[in-house]
Amino acid sequence: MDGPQDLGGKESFGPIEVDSPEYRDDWERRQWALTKLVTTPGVTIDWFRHALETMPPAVYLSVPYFQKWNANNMALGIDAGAYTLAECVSGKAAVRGASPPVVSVDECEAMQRALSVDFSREIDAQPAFQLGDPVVTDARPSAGHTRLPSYARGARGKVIAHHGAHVFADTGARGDHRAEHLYTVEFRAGDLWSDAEAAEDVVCLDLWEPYLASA
Amino acid sequence: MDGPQDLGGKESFGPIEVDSPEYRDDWERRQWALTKLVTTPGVTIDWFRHALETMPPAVYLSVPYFQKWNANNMALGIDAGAYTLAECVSGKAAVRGASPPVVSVDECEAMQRALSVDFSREIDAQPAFQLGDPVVTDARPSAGHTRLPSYARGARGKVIAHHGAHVFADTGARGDHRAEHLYTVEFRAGDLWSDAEAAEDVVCLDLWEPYLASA
Amino acid sequence: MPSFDTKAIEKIHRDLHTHLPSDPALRVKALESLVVEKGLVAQESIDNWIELYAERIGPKRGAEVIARAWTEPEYHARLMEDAGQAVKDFGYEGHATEHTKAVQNTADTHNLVVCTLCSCYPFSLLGMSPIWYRSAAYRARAVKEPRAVLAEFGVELGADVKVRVWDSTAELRYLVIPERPAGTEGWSADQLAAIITRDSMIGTARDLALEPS
Amino acid sequence: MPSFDTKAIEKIHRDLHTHLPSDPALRVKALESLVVEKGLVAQESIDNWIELYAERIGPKRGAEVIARAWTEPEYHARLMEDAGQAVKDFGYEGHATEHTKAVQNTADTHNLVVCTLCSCYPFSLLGMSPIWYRSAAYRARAVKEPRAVLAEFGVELGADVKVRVWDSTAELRYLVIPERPAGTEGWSADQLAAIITRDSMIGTARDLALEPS
Repeated sequence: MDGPQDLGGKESFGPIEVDSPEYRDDWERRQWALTKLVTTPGVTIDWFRHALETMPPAVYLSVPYFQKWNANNMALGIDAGAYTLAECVSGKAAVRGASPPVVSVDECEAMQRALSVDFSREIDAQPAFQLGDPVVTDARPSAGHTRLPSYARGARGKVIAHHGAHVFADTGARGDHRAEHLYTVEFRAGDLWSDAEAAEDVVCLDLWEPYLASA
Repeated sequence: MDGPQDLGGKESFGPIEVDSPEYRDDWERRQWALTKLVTTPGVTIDWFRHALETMPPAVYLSVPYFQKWNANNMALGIDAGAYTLAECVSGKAAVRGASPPVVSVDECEAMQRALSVDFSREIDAQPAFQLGDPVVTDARPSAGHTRLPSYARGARGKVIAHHGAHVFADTGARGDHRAEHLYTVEFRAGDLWSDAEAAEDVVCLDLWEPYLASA
Repeated sequence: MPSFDTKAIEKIHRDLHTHLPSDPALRVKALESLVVEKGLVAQESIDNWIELYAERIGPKRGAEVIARAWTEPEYHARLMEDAGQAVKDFGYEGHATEHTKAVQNTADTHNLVVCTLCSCYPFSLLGMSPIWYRSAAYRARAVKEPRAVLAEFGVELGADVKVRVWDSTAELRYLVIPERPAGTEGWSADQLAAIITRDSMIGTARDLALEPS
Repeated sequence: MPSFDTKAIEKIHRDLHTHLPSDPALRVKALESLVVEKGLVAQESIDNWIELYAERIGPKRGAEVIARAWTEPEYHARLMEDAGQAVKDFGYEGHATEHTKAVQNTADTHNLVVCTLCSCYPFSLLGMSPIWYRSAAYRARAVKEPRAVLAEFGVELGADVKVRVWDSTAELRYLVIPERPAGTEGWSADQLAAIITRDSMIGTARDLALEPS
């Protein structure tokens, strides 16, 4: 969907704060830890991302990154029935739970290592495209979550890699974990932008088969 | 350009405040009057619009409409040398001017009537398209100001009206008042949106010839 | 003279955002006092412009134009042919109406007007636009889900009614001519004008009530 | 279970925006105290996760991987073939690195990594991303004007160098292998790792200095 997250090629954002650190405030570190340590059952990575995209656009564009994650964690938990809005606002649990065991630093590291998740799947369908094939992307905005950015819509490119089938983001955001063939598609800058800095520079995107047609 | 103004089809904005009035605060009325009564020489309507599009996107999306006009009036004046940033911040003129004559309500009405501006021009070029012609719009974002919204990029439509040549917005924003043939193009909702409410509904846009190619 | 330089004006906007107070009332006061001190406008002129829009320019103008079209077929034809010219009969030409196009609602077609790229509006015929017309929500949604938008305004359209959305992308402005309601046979143009609402001329209302709202 | 309903979650986000305080520190405190009270996490676990990222996970990992690739042609081949597997030699697999692709800078090619749709990043190899990587400005501009972006980072590319931008749109993550600088012949992998910067592995730096920064 054409939400505020779709930033590629958008204008008027000004210079990049090239010297910015990883965090400005301590609450950012704490929110990062909270997002990783407290997950809501059934939330897929794509539903997480899609939920974030439904924030009010003015908020999405104006608040720090981890403030968005904070709101998203609350929203996902409220949506799934894990918390209520009132609990999030008050910071008080309606019913207290027993304190769980402390996760040590070593255990955190093991958890972190386990986040290396294989998204590839075996599927029966043969890939529709081969390396070197010219393709054109869907020109219309997707109805829901998508990982085809608007700047690469209706654009012609060339398949430069095939990764087998991966879990498809668009359906994953609806809780449906089907897989589709995934390709890396290379686009000439001159085919994406009418004022490309150098027409022969390229932009490469990882795109699922349903986004693509033969060109 | 893909600035924050390009809102058609963008998601997550929520419900419309259907009962909202024309103004919420008195300063909105005053800014409206200021914009109409104090103009900066050489500012075209398209440069005015383009300048507004270059506001920081988070600001564009979060402040009231006439606050944007206020910032834009200041920005256009600063850009053209009519005021300085310091003057805008302080609200004090570096050099005072003689007070001009008061414009009466009748004179305001005459001014308002004179704002009926004819944007049509005679040009030598024959129109490239005829009524009923199928056309396709440019798929790439424009380098600068444009009045082809992103939701109608790379889309197929049909010419339903020709208005002769009108001053071209894209060049007008650069102070170049050339004219191009202007058409109304009708698009099937089903050709614009993958999740159209009713595929046979239509959206009509007024588009200049350089945006269009034969389909 | 303007620079016509995108990067330059973008930078000025960022500087203004950094240096101006966040309260818009203070910002407008600053600009007003600056231009008054510079002698670019008299304070009373600002009051007069506001009075003009409060007293003389509003949707009553569009309603008069449409009521006449309902009662005079010849005027209706002229309005459909070139509304920008036809409104000059009333002296209602003005801000953004030179190239006005009238679009006619029928039993099987509903017209809805929006400006997705800014907030173009036929000010001289309808007065100041409502805040919702200038809002991101309306601008974003009217072209993509006009039926859902209309439902929020209380207009439920059947599948047998086709929606035509007009996105004001150039200098043409649009004026919706609502359907004349049954039960108004023999009414005068003044009586008719009294029941024609602003929203019905934008297209966010459809059926007109026989009592002025 | 999640609703997987766009309109529902959008409404919850609007409600949160309306009801929560604007200060993010207070918001995070509210969430933290809520989940601790609910028994979903122990406060000390949060401290431990923060310590993990402060002490053990950072760009030094990626630098070690690349230094080894510079010094061992066989490892370089494996890294280029499947970086997600190759980093497991170090035990550096983890958050978002299973499908990592290494991309090699050369004299005539420069690689730059971005995620325009969110802020995907190979956390387990590079640690927490810098704020600029997550910023709207970087996400918006890296795909459209990579050379201007690089210039802001102090990298001036000639027309003879082609830019390849990698937009991380799926679950593949990208790791740029910078060119090994001249003058490092005979250096150990440890010495080499010390001069490989985070930005050079994202692609916002190109030429490595011979002194650790």
